[in-house]
Amino acid sequence: MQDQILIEMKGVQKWYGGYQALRNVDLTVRRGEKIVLCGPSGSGKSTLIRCINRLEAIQQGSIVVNGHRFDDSIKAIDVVRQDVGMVFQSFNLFPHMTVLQNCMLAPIRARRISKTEAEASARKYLERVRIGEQAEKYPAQLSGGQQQRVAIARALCMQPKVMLFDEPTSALDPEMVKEVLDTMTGLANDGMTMICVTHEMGFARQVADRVIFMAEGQIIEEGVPDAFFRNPQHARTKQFLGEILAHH
Amino acid sequence: MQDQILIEMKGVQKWYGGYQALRNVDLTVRRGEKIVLCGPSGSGKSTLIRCINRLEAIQQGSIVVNGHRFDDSIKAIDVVRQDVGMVFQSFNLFPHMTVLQNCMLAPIRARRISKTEAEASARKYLERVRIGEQAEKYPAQLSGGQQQRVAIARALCMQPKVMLFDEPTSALDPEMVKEVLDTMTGLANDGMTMICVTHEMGFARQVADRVIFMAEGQIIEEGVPDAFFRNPQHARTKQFLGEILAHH
Amino acid sequence: MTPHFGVPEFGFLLRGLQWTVLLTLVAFVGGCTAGLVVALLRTCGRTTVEWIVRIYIGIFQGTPLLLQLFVVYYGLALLGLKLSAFVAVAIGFTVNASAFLGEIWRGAIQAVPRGQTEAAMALGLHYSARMRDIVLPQAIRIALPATIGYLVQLIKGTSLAAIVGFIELARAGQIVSNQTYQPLLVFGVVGAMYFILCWPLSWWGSRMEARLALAGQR
Amino acid sequence: MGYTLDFSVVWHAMPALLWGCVGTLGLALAGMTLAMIIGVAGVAARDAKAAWLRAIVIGFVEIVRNTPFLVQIFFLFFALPLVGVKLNPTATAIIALGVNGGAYAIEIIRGGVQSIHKGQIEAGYALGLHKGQVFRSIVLKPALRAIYPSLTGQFIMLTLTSSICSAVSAYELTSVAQRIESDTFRSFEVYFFVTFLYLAISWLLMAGFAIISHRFFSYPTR
Amino acid sequence: GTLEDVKKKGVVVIGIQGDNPPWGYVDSSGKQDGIDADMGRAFAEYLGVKAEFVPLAVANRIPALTTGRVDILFATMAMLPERAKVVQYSKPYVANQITLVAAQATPINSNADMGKYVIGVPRSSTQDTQVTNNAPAGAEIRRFDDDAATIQALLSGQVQAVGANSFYPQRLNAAKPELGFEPKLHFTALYNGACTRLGEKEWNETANKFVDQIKSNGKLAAFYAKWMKAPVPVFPDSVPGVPFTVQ
Ligand SMILES: Nc1ncnc2c1ncn2[C@@H]1O[C@H](COP(=O)(O)OP(=O)(O)OP(=O)(O)O)[C@@H](O)[C@H]1O
Ligand SMILES: Nc1ncnc2c1ncn2[C@@H]1O[C@H](COP(=O)(O)OP(=O)(O)OP(=O)(O)O)[C@@H](O)[C@H]1O
Ligand SMILES: [Mg+2]
Ligand SMILES: [Mg+2]
Repeated sequence: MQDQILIEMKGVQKWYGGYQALRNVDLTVRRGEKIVLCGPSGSGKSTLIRCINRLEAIQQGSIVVNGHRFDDSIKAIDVVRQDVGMVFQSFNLFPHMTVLQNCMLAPIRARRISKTEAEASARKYLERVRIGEQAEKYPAQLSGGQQQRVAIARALCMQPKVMLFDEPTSALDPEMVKEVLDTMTGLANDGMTMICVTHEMGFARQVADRVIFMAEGQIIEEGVPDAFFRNPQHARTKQFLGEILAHH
Repeated sequence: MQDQILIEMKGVQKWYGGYQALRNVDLTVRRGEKIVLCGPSGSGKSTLIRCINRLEAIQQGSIVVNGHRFDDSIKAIDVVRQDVGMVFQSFNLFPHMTVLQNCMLAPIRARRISKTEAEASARKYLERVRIGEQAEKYPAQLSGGQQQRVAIARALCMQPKVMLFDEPTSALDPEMVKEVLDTMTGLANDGMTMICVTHEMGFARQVADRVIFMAEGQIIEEGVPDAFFRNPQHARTKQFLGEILAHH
Repeated sequence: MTPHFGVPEFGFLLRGLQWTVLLTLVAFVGGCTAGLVVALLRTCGRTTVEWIVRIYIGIFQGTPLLLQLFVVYYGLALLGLKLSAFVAVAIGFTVNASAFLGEIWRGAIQAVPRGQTEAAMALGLHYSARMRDIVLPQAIRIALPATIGYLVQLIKGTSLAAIVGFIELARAGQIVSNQTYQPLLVFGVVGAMYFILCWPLSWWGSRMEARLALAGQR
Repeated sequence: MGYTLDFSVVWHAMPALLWGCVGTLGLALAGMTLAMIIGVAGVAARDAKAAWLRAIVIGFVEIVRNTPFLVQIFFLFFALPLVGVKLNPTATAIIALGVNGGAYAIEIIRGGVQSIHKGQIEAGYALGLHKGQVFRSIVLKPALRAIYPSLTGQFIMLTLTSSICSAVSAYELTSVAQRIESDTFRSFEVYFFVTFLYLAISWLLMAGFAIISHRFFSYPTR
Repeated sequence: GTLEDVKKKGVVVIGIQGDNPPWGYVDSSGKQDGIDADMGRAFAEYLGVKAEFVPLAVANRIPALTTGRVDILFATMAMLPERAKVVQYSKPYVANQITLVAAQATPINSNADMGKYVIGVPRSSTQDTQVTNNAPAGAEIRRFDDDAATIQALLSGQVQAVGANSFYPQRLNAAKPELGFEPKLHFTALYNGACTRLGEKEWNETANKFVDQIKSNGKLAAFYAKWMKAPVPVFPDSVPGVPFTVQ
């Protein structure tokens, strides 16, 4: 069970027009693994995780998520998307719905569960990200950190097998970063499978099973955090870590 | 000369409508001093430095910049603004002008120097921020870090006596933070007087003569970086530094 | 033989006003329905469909409404499709309004941040749920001021229905002016009637716009 | 049916129709120019210190935008002579188009100026530029670029609106068409073809506007 | 449709002018009135069906007929050879004097004098044709949408003379009696007929029989007395270039 493969990418190639954003990416994620993805801007981190739930289509290679292979059938995409939760840098809460409605929408529409059931589950997850008392508010009435926690709860309501995070804290004021990282750490400790694009190296050290470094659309290097930070192998990785850690 | 007072704020009070953003602020800046201003969101940091070049009017107290006291005469404001360079969080380059034109505009229009002279000086400062070869590009064609360096060069072209920075790196990708901080460090080493709102504590440690902590529109605490970080006096400061440094 | 502008004449103008309102409602309801289809097709992501819709919009935005009504009314009749004047005008206005409203709503749909659609997709919502629950509710808010603005244009535009024989407000004004020989007075009254009809809408529209702008700043 | 389409009349009338197009374009371009002038002046007056001036601009905009063009042009043509201002049909048409377009232009340009990010203006002030310089060097071009689509869209509408100017006997495409129609009684053919001519005119104008935009506003954005 | 269709449906659709009193206009109560309306109602009665009026602008009368939107026109359709190429006229039922009208003080004595003034006419009307044909080359002719605008142009001084039908002087003088508007030049007498589609023999014959009948039974005289305040004139047996029957 612990060794079950949840995501398997093989030889994935992705072009935007003439520009190749992913070059022959292989990646295997097992159930319960926590992976941190880092690398310079434009290296393809977002593209990689967006391919996993098919926000982007790939041109070559294969991606299997929880046993479902992507072909282009709508059915398959929808099934996979329900298994994969995603949290964006800019929260992307729906501004015209309350926090509670944000969390109930997808379970009702996509999972077709009843309203009462959806509400119960939404309230449960909102409690879990410690924001239960804000359920009736609109996103604009919350701080950035609170909004991001709602976004996490919203994704959890679909009971995903894996969570993808795309720089979840980089749009936040420094003071609010911690509350979101704490929520994510809690999630990790509960055993959620996670792939997380972030530059918060403290979080990576504390939580990640593996750190993966990307540059120019390729996976350059990966390893357990300790080894990765202490003793990076590739010049490109060293330079990057130097820049990122220099001013902290 | 080294001890000459460049900026002197006395008993400054500032209201936005009914909301008091600055409460009785006193601040003296000597020629060549480098000051870092920090504090929680909404504490009045931006307001304070925006008052210095009169982007905001104050309701009480006095501000003297380079010997010029602000009254409300247009003349005085224009003179002071030419002595004070400002760099914004969001760069605010003019999108319809090339990098070079951005740098030449104010010297030609406000200082009324000749085009050739303005160009020569613009190119000099662009070299200094190491972006000389991008002179003919438009802002949108540059990365965030490059844009911010252009903004610094643009301010330098007016040969200001003091430079104000309002969170110059917080809109940047982590990788680009360093190049901008390096430029600012270079500027500091050349003896430029600077007031800098930033949360980059590494930079503060390295460059600042004084760190000033604000909360709720007041200056709560100030000191040389070492003492400030190691041994903050006030509870509010301790809490803030705790939050800010926790996840690094 | 030549009556002065009095109560019966004013009553006649009011009856014209009724037609103006009725024609506007028909055109607006028809235009909204067809405009929604146009907007959805225009943003469906299929290049050929989008181009066809673009040309459709280009044609109806690029020619005078007057001539469009003419061509629909008489052109369809030549093809053997003899519709009543009301149906013909309703079709003409609907088609024209669908082009304008379609374009307004396309802009609004595209103005909804891309992240909203992506978040909806990531949650496993289908196209219909995405549109109905996420994109359209936000787009409608964005589009409301422009839509109201177009409604005002439509009210004024219905004066062109006169060419196929509708005695709406502008035409009624011409008739009364032709009977009373007081065109200034008559057109003054007609202008005032249009103003009373249009101005509250315009006012509402700009208030909505100001509110949206404020909300956008936050 | 008893009616066969005969487009030869259109062919014979081609020179007249093309002249009509010239007339329409002339009215439209003159109207647009006037509208731009009224628009810029109006925006300035709209934010003037004098309250009465602001009130006049607001009143002007509201009245023009909420009454039909036909009523406006009738007023200019038939009512102004009563106070001694007698304009010929062409002048009437240009002024009516300019006034109508001007009211919309005021609102559009104002929106454009307001759309400029406050930081841009502050950056200008921070560099020591004063208000006029900030407006000319920093606000104007991006503002025009921001409103360009709605402004040119409005001008296309203005061009189509000029077809109503035939009501005061101004010389333009629709009046020419009506004239040909009254000579030949081939109404459908004439109007159908004239519809195409209008389409050509508006597409031509759009192309022209696109070229201007490319020439003057083609700096890159993200 | 055909005459048979009309009888089956019980309604004849009549094209008429909506704003040109006393020929055809909609009165303040919304009722279609004028001599053409009376003609139309009499025609419907003659067929034993109901009359449905479609008010038309001057320029749209012919297309409304040719595209089949109306069955017949009683719409001040003066007989002109060019028009006869696209519609079928019946025998004439009304006569109309086409003149040039100006204020007393305006000295116009010959066609050549028209060159000195700005002249207004309703576009596509008989007056338009007459003034255009008779005015010297280069005369300034302004064409308006309808009689109301033309008359208003003269009253407001935008034009100094107008191409007029029999009723203009009466209307002009009602508005500004002090100027003494009067006919200056007489162009022609024109005759109006009912119009049907070309080649539709049945319609044309029915229209002609109807016109003959009201001429003989005194109905037309009654209409004339009511609207024209004049006796029925003598109608010509033929108008050059305008056949009264299907050729
Ligand atoms: N929709 C798109 N169309 C064209 N190019 C794109 C698109 N999205 C991304 N790219 C390009 O693909 C490359 C990889 O982009 P990606 O967003 O995956 O980088 P990233 O590693 O997430 O960078 P960042 O840290 O800035 O978010 C970049 O060069 C980017 O310009
Ligand atoms: N133009 C304005 N009108 C009204 N209130 C304002 C305005 N600008 C700032 N404020 C208020 O003044 C207070 C201080 O704002 P200021 O921008 O100076 O804070 P700050 O310390 O720079 O915060 P941050 O770190 O978020 O930039 C805040 O409460 C803010 O809401
Ligand atoms: Mg990214
Ligand atoms: Mg600030």
